[in-house]
Amino acid sequence: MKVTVSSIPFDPWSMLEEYQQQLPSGQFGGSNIFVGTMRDFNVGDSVAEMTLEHYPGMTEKHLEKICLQAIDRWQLVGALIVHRVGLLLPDDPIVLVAAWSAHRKEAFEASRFMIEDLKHSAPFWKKEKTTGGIRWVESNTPS
Amino acid sequence: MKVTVSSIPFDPWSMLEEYQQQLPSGQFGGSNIFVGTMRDFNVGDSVAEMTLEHYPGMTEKHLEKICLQAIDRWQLVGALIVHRVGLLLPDDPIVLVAAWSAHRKEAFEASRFMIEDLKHSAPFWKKEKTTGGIRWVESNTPS
Amino acid sequence: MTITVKFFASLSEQLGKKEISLNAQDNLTLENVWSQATNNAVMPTKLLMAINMEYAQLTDPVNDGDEVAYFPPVTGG
Amino acid sequence: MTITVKFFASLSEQLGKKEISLNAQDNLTLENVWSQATNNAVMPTKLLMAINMEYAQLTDPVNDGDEVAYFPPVTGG
Repeated sequence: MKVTVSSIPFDPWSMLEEYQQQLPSGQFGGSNIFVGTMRDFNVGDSVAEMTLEHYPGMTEKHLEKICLQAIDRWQLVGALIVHRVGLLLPDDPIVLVAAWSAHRKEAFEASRFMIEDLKHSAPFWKKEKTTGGIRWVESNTPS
Repeated sequence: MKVTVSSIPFDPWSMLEEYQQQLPSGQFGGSNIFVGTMRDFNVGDSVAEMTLEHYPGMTEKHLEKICLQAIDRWQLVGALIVHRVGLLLPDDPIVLVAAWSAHRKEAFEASRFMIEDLKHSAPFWKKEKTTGGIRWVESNTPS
Repeated sequence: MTITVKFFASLSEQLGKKEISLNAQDNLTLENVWSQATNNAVMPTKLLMAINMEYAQLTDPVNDGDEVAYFPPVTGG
Repeated sequence: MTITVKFFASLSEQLGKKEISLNAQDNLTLENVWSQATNNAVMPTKLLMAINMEYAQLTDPVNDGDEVAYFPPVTGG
């Protein structure tokens, strides 16, 4: 498993490639990946930029716990989480979660669990700069 | 949407990158991706290589239908399917399905639908070379 | 009428043919075409079939110029 | 005892502080620490909190050397 909190833009595809290369050969039949990307709109407003704050230390610890839980529960071959912090622009990747397993059902369920737990519990906070001013995002969508 | 049946090995990450670049900027908040990879074991046996046969014409048509259905049902911003045919070795990617949408729920549901429909209905057939000889795979796992 | 008949995967190997061109009388169903194209071979229980690259049923009619295909359960992905 | 208290995001902005070091008496809960660290500010209804980077409850005890944090609902991903 690997967890990265990145203060600079990241490329999900090269991070997936790099991580997968270290996994044991021939063991995984499926991987499921979710990439969250910054849109240029939210709750009806146009969003020009976004700042993501986190709790250094606790955030990484929490993301590692999510990976360990997913690995244990779905017998994963590998798990990866990358999350961006700092100043983001539209189309920037925000988050990447990925799960490698023997079968597709486990890969789908594990990556869904990972993104849901991350959204509900990992200490990150979004502040948006919209045409109407700067505002903190108050809550995540339930699913 | 894009559908590719490839008789040579493909790199899922570069295909994702290339396809995503053409999508409308700022519109998608999430993408969900499933990559199926050849394992070196199946139903208890060690598998050295695999040959994938398809029905040229009908296969592409069916994969396009899957994309169109997913786009329509989940209001996707983009959909991609790549499937390998010919001679495969362990660790070779077999299939890639991906769905881009405004929200994560739709992206997950759409890509799950795409891989399930593909597994149950798209005209592909696997033949495995195991230590015990060559055999046609008789059926896919139900989910 | 003339129709093209294709067989795939294990079925193609069992029958020893991949594709044939069939000169047949009119008003045939997929079931009739199977019998003519295979010399009345026993039909596998899990046979799938298509007319012009769309899934079809045994009782569906086949028309002049159609491409017909028979194949075992699919195992892609 | 000495504890470190951190505030994040909108809460940090509202209180005008990010991190303070608190010299406090023993046997405090997270609720007591909030009062001392914020000069009895009204507690937001949806406040989250942690002790040593693990989620905790208002009634949980705080010990010497602990790092305590208060923050609003999370909005990552």
